[in-house]
Amino acid sequence: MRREIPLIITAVVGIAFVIQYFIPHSPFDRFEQLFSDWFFIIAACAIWLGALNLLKLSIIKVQRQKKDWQYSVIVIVSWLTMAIAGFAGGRGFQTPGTAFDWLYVNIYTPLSATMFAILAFFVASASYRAFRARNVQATLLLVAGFLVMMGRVLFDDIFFAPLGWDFQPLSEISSFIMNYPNLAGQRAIMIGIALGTVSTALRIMLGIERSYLGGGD
Amino acid sequence: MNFDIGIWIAAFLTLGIMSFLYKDNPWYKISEAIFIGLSAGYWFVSLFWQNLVSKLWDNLWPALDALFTRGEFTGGLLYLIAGILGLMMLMRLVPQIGWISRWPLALVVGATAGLQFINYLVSNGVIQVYNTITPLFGPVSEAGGIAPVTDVWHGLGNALILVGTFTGLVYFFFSKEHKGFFGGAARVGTWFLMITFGASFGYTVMSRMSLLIGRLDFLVNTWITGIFT
Amino acid sequence: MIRIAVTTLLIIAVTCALASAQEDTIQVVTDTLSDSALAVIQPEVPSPAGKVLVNDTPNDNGGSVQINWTASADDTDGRIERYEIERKEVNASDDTYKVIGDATAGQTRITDNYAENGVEYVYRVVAVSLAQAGDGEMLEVKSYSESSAIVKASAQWFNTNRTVVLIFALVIGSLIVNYISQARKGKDLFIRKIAGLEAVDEAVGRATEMGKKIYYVPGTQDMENIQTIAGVTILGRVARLAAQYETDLDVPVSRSLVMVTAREIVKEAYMNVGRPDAFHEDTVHYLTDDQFGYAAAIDGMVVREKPATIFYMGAFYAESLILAETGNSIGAIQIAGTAMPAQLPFFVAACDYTLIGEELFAASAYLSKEPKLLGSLKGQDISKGLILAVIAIGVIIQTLGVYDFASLFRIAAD
Amino acid sequence: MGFWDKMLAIDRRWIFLFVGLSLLIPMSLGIETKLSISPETAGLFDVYENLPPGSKVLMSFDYDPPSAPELQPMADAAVKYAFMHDLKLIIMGLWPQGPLQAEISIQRALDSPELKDKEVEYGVDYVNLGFQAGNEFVIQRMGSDFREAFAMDIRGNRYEDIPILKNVKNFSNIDFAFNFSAGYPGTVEWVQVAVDRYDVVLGAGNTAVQAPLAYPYLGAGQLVGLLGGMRGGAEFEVATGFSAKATVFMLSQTFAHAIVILFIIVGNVAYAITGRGKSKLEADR
Repeated sequence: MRREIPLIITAVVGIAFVIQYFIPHSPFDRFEQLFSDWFFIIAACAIWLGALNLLKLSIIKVQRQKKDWQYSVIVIVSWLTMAIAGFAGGRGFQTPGTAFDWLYVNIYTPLSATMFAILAFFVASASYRAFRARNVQATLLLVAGFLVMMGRVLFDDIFFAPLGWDFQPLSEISSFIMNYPNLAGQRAIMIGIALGTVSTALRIMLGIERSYLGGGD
Repeated sequence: MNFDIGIWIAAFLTLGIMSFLYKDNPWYKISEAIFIGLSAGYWFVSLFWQNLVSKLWDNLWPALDALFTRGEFTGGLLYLIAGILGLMMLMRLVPQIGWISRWPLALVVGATAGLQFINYLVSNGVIQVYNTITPLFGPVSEAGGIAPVTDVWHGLGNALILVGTFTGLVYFFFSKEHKGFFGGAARVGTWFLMITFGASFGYTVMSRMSLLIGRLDFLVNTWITGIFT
Repeated sequence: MIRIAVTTLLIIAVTCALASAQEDTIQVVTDTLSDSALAVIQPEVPSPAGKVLVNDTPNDNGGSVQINWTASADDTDGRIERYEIERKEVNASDDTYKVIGDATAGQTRITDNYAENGVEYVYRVVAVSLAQAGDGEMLEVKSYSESSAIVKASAQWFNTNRTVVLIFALVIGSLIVNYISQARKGKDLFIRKIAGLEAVDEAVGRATEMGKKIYYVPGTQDMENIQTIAGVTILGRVARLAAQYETDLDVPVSRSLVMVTAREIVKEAYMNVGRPDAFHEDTVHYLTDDQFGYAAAIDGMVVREKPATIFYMGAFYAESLILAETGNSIGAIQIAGTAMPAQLPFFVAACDYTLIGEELFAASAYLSKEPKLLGSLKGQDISKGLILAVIAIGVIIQTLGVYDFASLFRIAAD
Repeated sequence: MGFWDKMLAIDRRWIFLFVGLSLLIPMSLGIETKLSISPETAGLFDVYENLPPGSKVLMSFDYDPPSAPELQPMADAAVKYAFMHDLKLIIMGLWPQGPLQAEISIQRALDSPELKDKEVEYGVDYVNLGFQAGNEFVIQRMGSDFREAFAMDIRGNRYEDIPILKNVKNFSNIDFAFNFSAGYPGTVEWVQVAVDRYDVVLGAGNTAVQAPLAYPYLGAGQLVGLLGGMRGGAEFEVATGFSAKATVFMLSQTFAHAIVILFIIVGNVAYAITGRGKSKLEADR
């Protein structure tokens, strides 16, 4: 029973959400919205499990004085600081001027922006390694990447504009690659994904793919 | 000198994360630990106010109020189910009845399967098929006949799209060995995939550079400049 | 004196206009007049909008009526300021027209979204133009169209715009189901090699030899993304291998629901190979919901613990390359799979093997080798063949220009 | 080990150093560069430019501070242009931090000298509806009624009390939608729901990574135009006539690109000369 009921829920809900797309009549028109709200409510409950797990593991690390346990203290303190500031702020916790906002602007934002920004370095080192003319495929990758890169910055304006060209060769080539061969590849990938998704969704709804429920009784 | 503690902290953390590029070090570890704790707290609080309070409470409370004070059944009562599902999820904390959390999970997975079945079929399937069915040789004239190729590049491009989509899809066939003609087509398909990857990659390099420019702009124009003004 | 003269002139003008318009009512809004009494006005009365056509908005849940009209003959050179759309309930005690919306000049279509199902309405369109008073004050001059026919809003049970989607769903769905049932009956199905999945065994084996950990990253999205579901399903197969080889597995996640699900899956994998004792709940642990916070944490873990093998399976965004480059720098074997087209190039560049799009969804079937799962792959392939055929035929017909074949696949907007 | 062998096995931290310098040096020079406008940008600006005064423009800010360097310049230009040309702005966000980014754009526009003499009034000329959780379902909900998705604006005013929103029930009352997107939810969802289901005229500003994904939609007419990354932002700044940061930073970009391209060339020469160098790609396909 512990396994059958969830399978029935999955099948019924899944099929209901497929057919609601075709039925404009109420109540079907509200299914998606309602699910979206329910999902967010369930996720908001589940995050307690995650947060407790993070805190538990950090506390264990500190208690047992494992390697680098000092940093776990920082994790716990930071978490508590943010949580307290957020709860103290009430509904308007994000209003400019609150403690939560200050932490957000001066700590959270620079951290996440910098983490994102170091991608600039990684993209350079990855392209140095990957863009080598080793075989047909790799050469195509290299050439396409190279041309698009050139077309997207000012090389046209620097090299060709002084010649009095009103034609922008690099940009044109770059646009051509983006609009045609790139689009073709994207489409093949997209249609493939559509079929993969449809098939996976079907297996889930039919109860053939059920490992997400775990095992046992 | 204009001292703003916020800017100094921001600069300290920015450089802390960047120091990871050289190698792992205590400065990065401090920044990382702050990041994990603070961001986990951030989402914890955000989900509480934006989901539990503004979605569950705000919908449920008026409905319960209406039910008990006026005896009316309103649509908001449906959120009672959501609340119960959320509680079932929390039952994970009690090992004996943890299995009940499979119910909300089953609901989430089922709805996701149903919704994405449709969404992907429409946007990635039907619409892409529709877009691929275009005349090869320029626009069709109004009389219904074939118009001359007005633009060589456009005609060539359309042909490329067709060949690329076709061979690209052949590559994704699982139940046939990539041999002979079929193998040749699949091979051409991988060429197109490689061009796609190369193009997206090249396009992205710029994007990533601009993000770094944003951070350097902060360090140079806000922090360092701030010290000297 | 002047005031009287102006007023008289105005009254004469309005009367003349009224007389000349036989069917249309014309009204000059005079409330601004009192303030601009010095004005000399020659209100140019616009010609009214032409026939007003109304219909219940199709394929909706009711509550909505579409109104179309022919533009006023004066709707050129900015002579019409705007249109006002008015509505009246036919059987109501209050049978006056009320404004329900306006449209800019040149527009000839509006949707009334405040209609009640089953109530009979009529509509009319008011062409509004501006006349300038002598002191620069603007007056509105209105002319009314004839009333429309009676219309009722209603809800429909099937969205006819979406018929083509239904056909696709039925054809593809039944093909897949058909091949699944054939496979169940024992029909032999051939599946080609997928390099990235062939390497899974080897990658797990390498970690065992080196006595190091395996990391499994199931993406950064929640359970409401089907790629995450595919990712955690593959985790089941990987966990089983790890349990067999007695290799340490570490699954850091960024969503609590994923944590709950992944735990169930890993636990089952360990039970299935008869090693329930080796399962620790904290094999699967939560870090943070934050995309970059999660990436920062995993980067730190990777350089400190140096796992031998890292899997990335699921939905990824920009963190893909942050993770894959760091993993690459410590020399880990990396196998990635995602259906996020934008991230594929980075995985291809920085990982040893990458499952591209559809291959991610094929992975769980491929790894399990269960006939019923493999059957669905065959169904996908036949669907793919059909799609290719449709495209080929479509392009030929479209190129010959004999029939607009593409239009069969157009999903009209609601 | 010869020079080329060393180049093949170069420590990636050297690459990091060069990339950093190539960005920093031109930035401190502060030279503004000329640039031309791509058809994708022109397509969007064309539609935007031809909106009659009083048109209602829906702007969705679907990004957060990390992506701001790419998207803020175009958002700034779009908001300022709208204020100057009397377009009515309805602002919202599918990302929690999006509406806060919008406030930055609004403030910058209102502070600009061009708008000094113009009265731009909150609630009448623009409104910020704030963030709503729910990803594409928010768009879906807006398809039937905006008010269901946004009962209040960011300042706590009730939807029905806001003058600009009078007569705005759903997408049919919107003349143009502008989406600034850094990922999910973003342009793809706007196309899938707002355009495909509700016929909205949509233009998008994307981070350069997202942009290639949006190209198929551009080709199919589901998008009227697309601004891609900082370059798209710079082009849009030029088109609207408000040159700002993106235009200045283009030089840094160009230098960084030159460095990356140089490294790729060196890598290939090294590979050709030494005839080796393992790449991760080979193993795969």
